[in-house]
Amino acid sequence: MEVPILKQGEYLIASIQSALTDADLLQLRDVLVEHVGRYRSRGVIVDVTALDVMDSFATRTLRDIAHMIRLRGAETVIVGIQPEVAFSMVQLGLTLEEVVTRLDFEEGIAYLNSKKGASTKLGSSLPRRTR
Amino acid sequence: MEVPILKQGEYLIASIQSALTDADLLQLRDVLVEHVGRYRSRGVIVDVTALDVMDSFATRTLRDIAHMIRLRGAETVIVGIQPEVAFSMVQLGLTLEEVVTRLDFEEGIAYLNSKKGASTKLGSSLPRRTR
Amino acid sequence: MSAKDLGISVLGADARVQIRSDSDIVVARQKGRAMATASSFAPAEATLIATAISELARNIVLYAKTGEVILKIVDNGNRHGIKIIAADEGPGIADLDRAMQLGYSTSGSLGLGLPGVKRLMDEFEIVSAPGKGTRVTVLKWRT
Amino acid sequence: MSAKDLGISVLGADARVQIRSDSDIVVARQKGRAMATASSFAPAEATLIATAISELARNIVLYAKTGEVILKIVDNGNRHGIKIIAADEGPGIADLDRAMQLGYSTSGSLGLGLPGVKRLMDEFEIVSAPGKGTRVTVLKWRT
Ligand SMILES: Nc1ncnc2c1ncn2[C@@H]1O[C@H](COP(=O)(O)OP(=O)(O)O)[C@@H](O)[C@H]1O
Ligand SMILES: Nc1ncnc2c1ncn2[C@@H]1O[C@H](COP(=O)(O)OP(=O)(O)O)[C@@H](O)[C@H]1O
Repeated sequence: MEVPILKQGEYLIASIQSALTDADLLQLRDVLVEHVGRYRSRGVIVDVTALDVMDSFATRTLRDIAHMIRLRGAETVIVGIQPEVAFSMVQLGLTLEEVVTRLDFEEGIAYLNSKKGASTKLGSSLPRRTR
Repeated sequence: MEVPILKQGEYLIASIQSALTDADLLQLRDVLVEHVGRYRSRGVIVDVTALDVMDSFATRTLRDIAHMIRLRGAETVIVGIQPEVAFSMVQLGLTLEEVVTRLDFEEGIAYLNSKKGASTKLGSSLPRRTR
Repeated sequence: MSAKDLGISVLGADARVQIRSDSDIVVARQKGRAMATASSFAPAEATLIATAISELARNIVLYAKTGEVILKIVDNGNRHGIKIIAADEGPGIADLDRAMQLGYSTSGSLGLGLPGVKRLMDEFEIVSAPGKGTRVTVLKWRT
Repeated sequence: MSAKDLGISVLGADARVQIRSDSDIVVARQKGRAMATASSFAPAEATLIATAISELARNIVLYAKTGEVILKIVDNGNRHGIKIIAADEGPGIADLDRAMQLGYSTSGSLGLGLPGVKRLMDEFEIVSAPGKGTRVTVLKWRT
């Protein structure tokens, strides 16, 4: 199950559409980190609204994604963690410390926009699919 | 014993009015996490001034509340821990690490305001009761 | 060891709180605080006492389902104290040493209850046997 | 202890999912969620169940390579539950106490799996011996 990655201005948007295997998550990580360099992206939004569970593997991989992208000079925001998923994460003892989380896509974009100067606003052009 | 939750601008304020049972605390957790999404809140203040004890269950539940709300993209501040309560927590070996605590409601609001840009200040409108 | 062996006499009536659900935990700790306050314990001490009762009563609900908390104001000749007995006829504890360890829990909770209560109180005794239930007796002197 | 000893009866057919690769982890947890939802578990509980299955099935893939996850809806007379058995004939676990400790991992991963699953579920049992494989049985009651 490949995760579509859209390029929207300076941002990349990975919108998970369904349950992912561990291999899918690792592939998402590698592709995102590579794309950040190729498209010189400033920010990445990973939308996990449709992810069925956030177990220890998924949490660790999302944390790794955020850290690797940060080392490449861009910001990552995880959006769309549902209440039941947040509950099971906390019960399992999983936290996403040092990773920025926001309610949904709009809040994620607002966060990324707030991190750069007011000069460069999100373009009005349609997002382009990169894979 | 239901905890009233007020909506004040971008914040939710849960002011515990009396001793709470374990079930009351779990209900507070679930309602707050749900309200953060419904009202797109940026911050949550839990005022524990009137809580009679902070035993291991209450401490764990407050920590879970803070972590779950963080996964939903908002900040939580616990305010009003009384000196005797702080003393008994320390004696029991309970800490609220990774959870922001402030002296009282005013300090809690000041903390939340400091976390967002100076542009969006707390409105002067009266808080609205949401439940 | 009974209160008599220690030369401690009981002042006033005992309070007994049946523990059957989480709301009884609140009743028991509020009763303990009220008794402590009535016996001139300082507010910080009364809070310690209420907190210890809360932990012990929750263990009854969690592990034994039902039991009782008995509260007594005692006197050893030169000072007052409050004695708390949390007793149940639940499954008991097989390995007491382990149960008293910081962070040990069979329910996935924090495992701070028993060692923490021991730290909060001046005297602590636990008697438990598998199938026979558990009885925790603690005492806090007024400073 | 078998389900019979506990006075628990099994409702409907078991589901068995063979675990051989990471895609079977997804199959097992989705099957578990579907069964929980069909038995009227609340969404938050169904998510807990799916998450626990995911952790247990991943341990099979990681440490035993192959095994199976068995799912049963059970009933103890007054409530429904779901029972999850994750069984393999892999290397087994020599020190179970250690494996249950928070943060202990032989694979450099988080080591939150087993203690976390225990916290998520109402009942938890693990049987394992070196060379004989591992069997984790957990149960979650519907609230
Ligand atoms: N009244 C009781 N009856 C049976 N077992 C108990 C009782 N109280 C405590 N225990 C056992 O002792 C362990 C440690 O208790 P405690 O330190 O209070 O931590 P926690 O309750 O967080 O697990 C519990 O996990 C449980 O196994
Ligand atoms: N099915 C299994 N077979 C053999 N060893 C296992 C199995 N499940 C768990 N273990 C052992 O128990 C340890 C702790 O497991 P767990 O708490 O799930 O953490 P993690 O999988 O992150 O290491 C593992 O590192 C491994 O050594």
